[in-house]
Amino acid sequence: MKKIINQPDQVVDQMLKGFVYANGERVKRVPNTTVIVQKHKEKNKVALVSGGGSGHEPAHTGFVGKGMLTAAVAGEVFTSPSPDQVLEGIKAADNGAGVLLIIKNYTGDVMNFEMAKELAEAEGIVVEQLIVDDDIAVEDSTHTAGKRGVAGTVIVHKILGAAADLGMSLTDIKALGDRLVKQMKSIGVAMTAATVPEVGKPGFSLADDEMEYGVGIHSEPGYHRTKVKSSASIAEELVSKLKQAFDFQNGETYGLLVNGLGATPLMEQYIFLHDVEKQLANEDVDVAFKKVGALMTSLDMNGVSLTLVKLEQDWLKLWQHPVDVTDW
Amino acid sequence: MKKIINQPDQVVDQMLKGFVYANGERVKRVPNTTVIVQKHKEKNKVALVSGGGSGHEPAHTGFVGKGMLTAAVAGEVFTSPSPDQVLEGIKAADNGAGVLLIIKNYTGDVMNFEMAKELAEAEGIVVEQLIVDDDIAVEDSTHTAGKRGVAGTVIVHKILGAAADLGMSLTDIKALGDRLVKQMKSIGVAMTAATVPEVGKPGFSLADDEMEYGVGIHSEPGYHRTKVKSSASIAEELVSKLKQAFDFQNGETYGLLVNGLGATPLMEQYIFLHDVEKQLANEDVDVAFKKVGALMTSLDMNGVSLTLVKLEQDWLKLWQHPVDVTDW
Amino acid sequence: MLTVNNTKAWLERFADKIKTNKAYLSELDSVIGDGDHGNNMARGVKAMKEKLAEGDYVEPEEVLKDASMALLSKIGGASGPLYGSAFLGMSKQADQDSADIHAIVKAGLDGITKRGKAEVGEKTMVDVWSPIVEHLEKGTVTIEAVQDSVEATKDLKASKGRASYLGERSLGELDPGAVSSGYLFEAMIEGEIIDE
Amino acid sequence: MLTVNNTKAWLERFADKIKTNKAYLSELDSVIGDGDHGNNMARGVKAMKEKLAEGDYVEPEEVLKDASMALLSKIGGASGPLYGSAFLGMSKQADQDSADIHAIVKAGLDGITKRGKAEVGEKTMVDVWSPIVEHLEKGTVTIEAVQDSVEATKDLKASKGRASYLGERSLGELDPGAVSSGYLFEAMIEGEIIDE
Ligand SMILES: Nc1ncnc2c1ncn2[C@@H]1O[C@H](COP(=O)(O)OP(=O)(O)O)[C@@H](O)[C@H]1O
Ligand SMILES: Nc1ncnc2c1ncn2[C@@H]1O[C@H](COP(=O)(O)OP(=O)(O)O)[C@@H](O)[C@H]1O
Ligand SMILES: [Mg+2]
Ligand SMILES: [Mg+2]
Ligand SMILES: [Mg+2]
Ligand SMILES: [Mg+2]
Repeated sequence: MKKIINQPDQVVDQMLKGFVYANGERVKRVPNTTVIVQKHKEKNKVALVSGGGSGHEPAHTGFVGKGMLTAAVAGEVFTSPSPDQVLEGIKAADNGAGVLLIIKNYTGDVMNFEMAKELAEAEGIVVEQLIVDDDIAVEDSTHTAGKRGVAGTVIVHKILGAAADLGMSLTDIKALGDRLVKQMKSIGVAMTAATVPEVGKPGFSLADDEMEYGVGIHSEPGYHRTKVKSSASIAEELVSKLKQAFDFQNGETYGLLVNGLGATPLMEQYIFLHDVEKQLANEDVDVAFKKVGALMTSLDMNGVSLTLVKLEQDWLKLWQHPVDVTDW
Repeated sequence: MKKIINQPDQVVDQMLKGFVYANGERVKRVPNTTVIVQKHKEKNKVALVSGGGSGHEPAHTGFVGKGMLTAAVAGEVFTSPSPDQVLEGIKAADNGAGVLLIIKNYTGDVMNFEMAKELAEAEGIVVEQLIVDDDIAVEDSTHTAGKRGVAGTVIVHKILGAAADLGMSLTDIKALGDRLVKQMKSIGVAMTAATVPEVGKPGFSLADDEMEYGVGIHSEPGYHRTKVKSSASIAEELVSKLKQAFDFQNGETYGLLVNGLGATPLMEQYIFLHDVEKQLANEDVDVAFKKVGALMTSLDMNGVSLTLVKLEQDWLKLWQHPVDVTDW
Repeated sequence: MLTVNNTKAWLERFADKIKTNKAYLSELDSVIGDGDHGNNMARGVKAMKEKLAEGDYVEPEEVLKDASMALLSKIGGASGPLYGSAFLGMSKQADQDSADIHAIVKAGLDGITKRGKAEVGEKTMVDVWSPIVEHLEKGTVTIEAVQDSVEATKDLKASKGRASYLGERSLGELDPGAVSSGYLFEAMIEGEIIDE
Repeated sequence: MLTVNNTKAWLERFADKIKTNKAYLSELDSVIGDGDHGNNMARGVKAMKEKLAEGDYVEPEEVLKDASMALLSKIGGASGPLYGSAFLGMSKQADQDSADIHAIVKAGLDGITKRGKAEVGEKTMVDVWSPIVEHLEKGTVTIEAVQDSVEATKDLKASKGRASYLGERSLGELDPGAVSSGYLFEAMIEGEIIDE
């Protein structure tokens, strides 16, 4: 394991210290917690709180700031934060207009955030929750914990963050979020697995000439292992899966995110996007925005994911709404 | 070699196509060239043109836009673009107030950009050039091609870009740039080397437990190979080298950049920054800005570099001047 | 019956087993999950041990309550809320009747299923808690019985938790949460809490 | 003396040698540079060949001029401007006197040193061009002479170009640009351009 770290069990704390040192004008850390919160909050705006296990940087701390998240709660690497940490996040974020929790759909995250919600409600704070489950690599059946939450979560942060900044009510934001999540789908591919510092070896192993379709952002298994393919054929596979899941209709408008998983050069992300563009050129759908970058990573995993979101009328405006965060 | 690409000799063209697809509202590509230029240029402002070999993304295309570069010229991977490409960049960028070329100090870049400058001057365009040589890993002696240009180049883009946006003259920007480059120093460390697509194997090899101090962004050799060290001791080494080179004086104000080299998780960059913070706490100098991220990469190299710049009075304002670019 | 002392001894013994098997638990979790169960549990029981060492307890339910809070706030992930809920349930029931171990453990199981919604057979810690509750009722609980129920999770296909993404491929592997729960019950038996 | 035909034949032969040795040149460059010299040169000579195939030339300097432009715009890196300047210098001199091969090659060398500021002994292509100019003057140029000067770059310590960062460690290795320049002169000799 080659990592620029110190003690493996200290990575989260030390990372947060570095983050606050760099961005102390925009954010602060709630003392004795793993909560990063906006420094200059605005009264009577709905607060958005997200978070989860660490190792997905810049998610979620990098999106704390005006126009996106009010607070982010960091767990240990790939491990959901506990209810008391999330509760601290809720309390620090609340502006008096209620709090929306944005949760990636993993058993641990859902349970810890839900318990925090119960605790916060007991303290009189109005809390709603939104569960993001955009990863179509896993079937949504009663035989699994359900679809996983992956890179699309960042789109939720952006669009709902704009809604909150524009003064929308908690009920309306929650409703908007429910529609948004239903219309958003992601799928990824991994060339290598991530190595959790405390574990010290990759979460799974792939031969030098192998890759895997559908891997999750904590190295959860995908649906097909194969020899390394060209960017063009990866794009073909991922777009066809998304096309099928969406059932593209003429004239629809989509937003698109190519997400690097942590160790993937930006050059490759753009090459991949170009291949996605070629695939989509065959479809009679519009792509209103395209975002590229390592936004929801999996430590040092090499790979990309592709997210599409079917846009409603006003969503593009929300997407373009200005933000003041560290990593947008 | 595991890369999400197609034909290795097509990576630059396909990357630029993806880049323009994603950012077509802000930039355009000059037809039949590798030049990316601002779409909405402002008359009578000095134009900044940079570029060099590809493989350093987001440098330089990601910094094209209001407040930073007017145009970026992309060469083949790790290979300077040719004079005719740079000339196209100069012509596309010129707003009538002259053009400043920002060149990283490599033999190839310097010669190609200089020839382009001569060609442009022959066409009546006023051109100045600024050579960035911030890497203190290499001695600046008559026995080498001189210090290399690395991550500090991005700071030059930012500060001079603001000066240009504020309407400063070419002469003044050039003079500012000369002072800035003199007061800026970088040094890096690599855990792994980069693999150029057309070469197919890493530029050098390091054992599983080795790292190297002072490696350049094209895998140029560093000054010391050693067993993998903790983030804290890497910070100690790099800060001590910078301290010595600057000869820190009480009360000075610096700006700081922690730059990921391409495959380094953001988590590690922040942990490293935290260790740098601890080292600098022993010094009686001020750090007015801290920027963190993969800004001047070396394809899939795993490593970080640290840049310090000693700030003059007005530079912080220029640093904070708003920009509209893809990757700031 | 539960006393302050035997409860503390039980939980300390549990903590020691987790600590000893930290790497093993993470190893199991790396096969069908994300490789952190040992680290999660070790972080939790360390905090629990420290908290119990400080406490000045009069009743066993206070010990269980503090354990619950420590585990809940330090384990994280899926097992944090589950162990937290289990211990909270046990604490409440011990407050009613500290002599009925069966009822206490059953309350723990109820805490788990209420929070995690898993049923028997979904390859989770429930597949250890549930048979142990039955054994306690019948008075047949033994180390072997615990180990058998842990071992039996190998034959189950996961449909809850992270392992569920593996589907068929989860067959043949032990469930990490079942193994850590097994340690809890081994420690209970070894602590001679259960009256003959 | 240079004619349109023997100049084209010379440069085509050069192009073929580069193509054949593309991987070898990059390999050499990966030892003391950045591993792209073969790819750079191959890209350049491919463009040059295409351009020369199209051209309808009356004078050899036109061939050299087109070659210069193709190399300059397609090689990139350090060697692009250097080969470009060399061929531009040769073209200008051929325009003066297409019979004096020594003067033509010397003008090429001048183009290189004017652009790259390297002197003899700095482990660059200059260390092939310069002895060849001398040999041409003395009428002693042979394949062996070319190969000797290429080989001799092994004993030099680089102080120009990317290899200079290696300092002492550049000793014992061939200079890639010297090797590619060697091909140019081998092709010239094989093309029987030099009058006996
Ligand atoms: N819904 C559930 N009900 C009961 N137990 C569960 C459930 N989901 C997961 N578990 C248990 O949690 C264990 C995994 O815990 P852990 O690895 O610490 O958390 P995570 O899965 O978040 O990484 C599994 O082995 C399983 O026993
Ligand atoms: N200043 C210089 N003068 C003459 N030749 C030089 C100079 N710098 C570099 N070279 C030549 O260029 C060759 C490297 O070319 P190439 O690898 O194509 O470019 P780069 O170094 O930009 O990657 C070296 O082997 C050397 O012969
Ligand atoms: Mg986990
Ligand atoms: Mg090069
Ligand atoms: Mg786990
Ligand atoms: Mg080279």
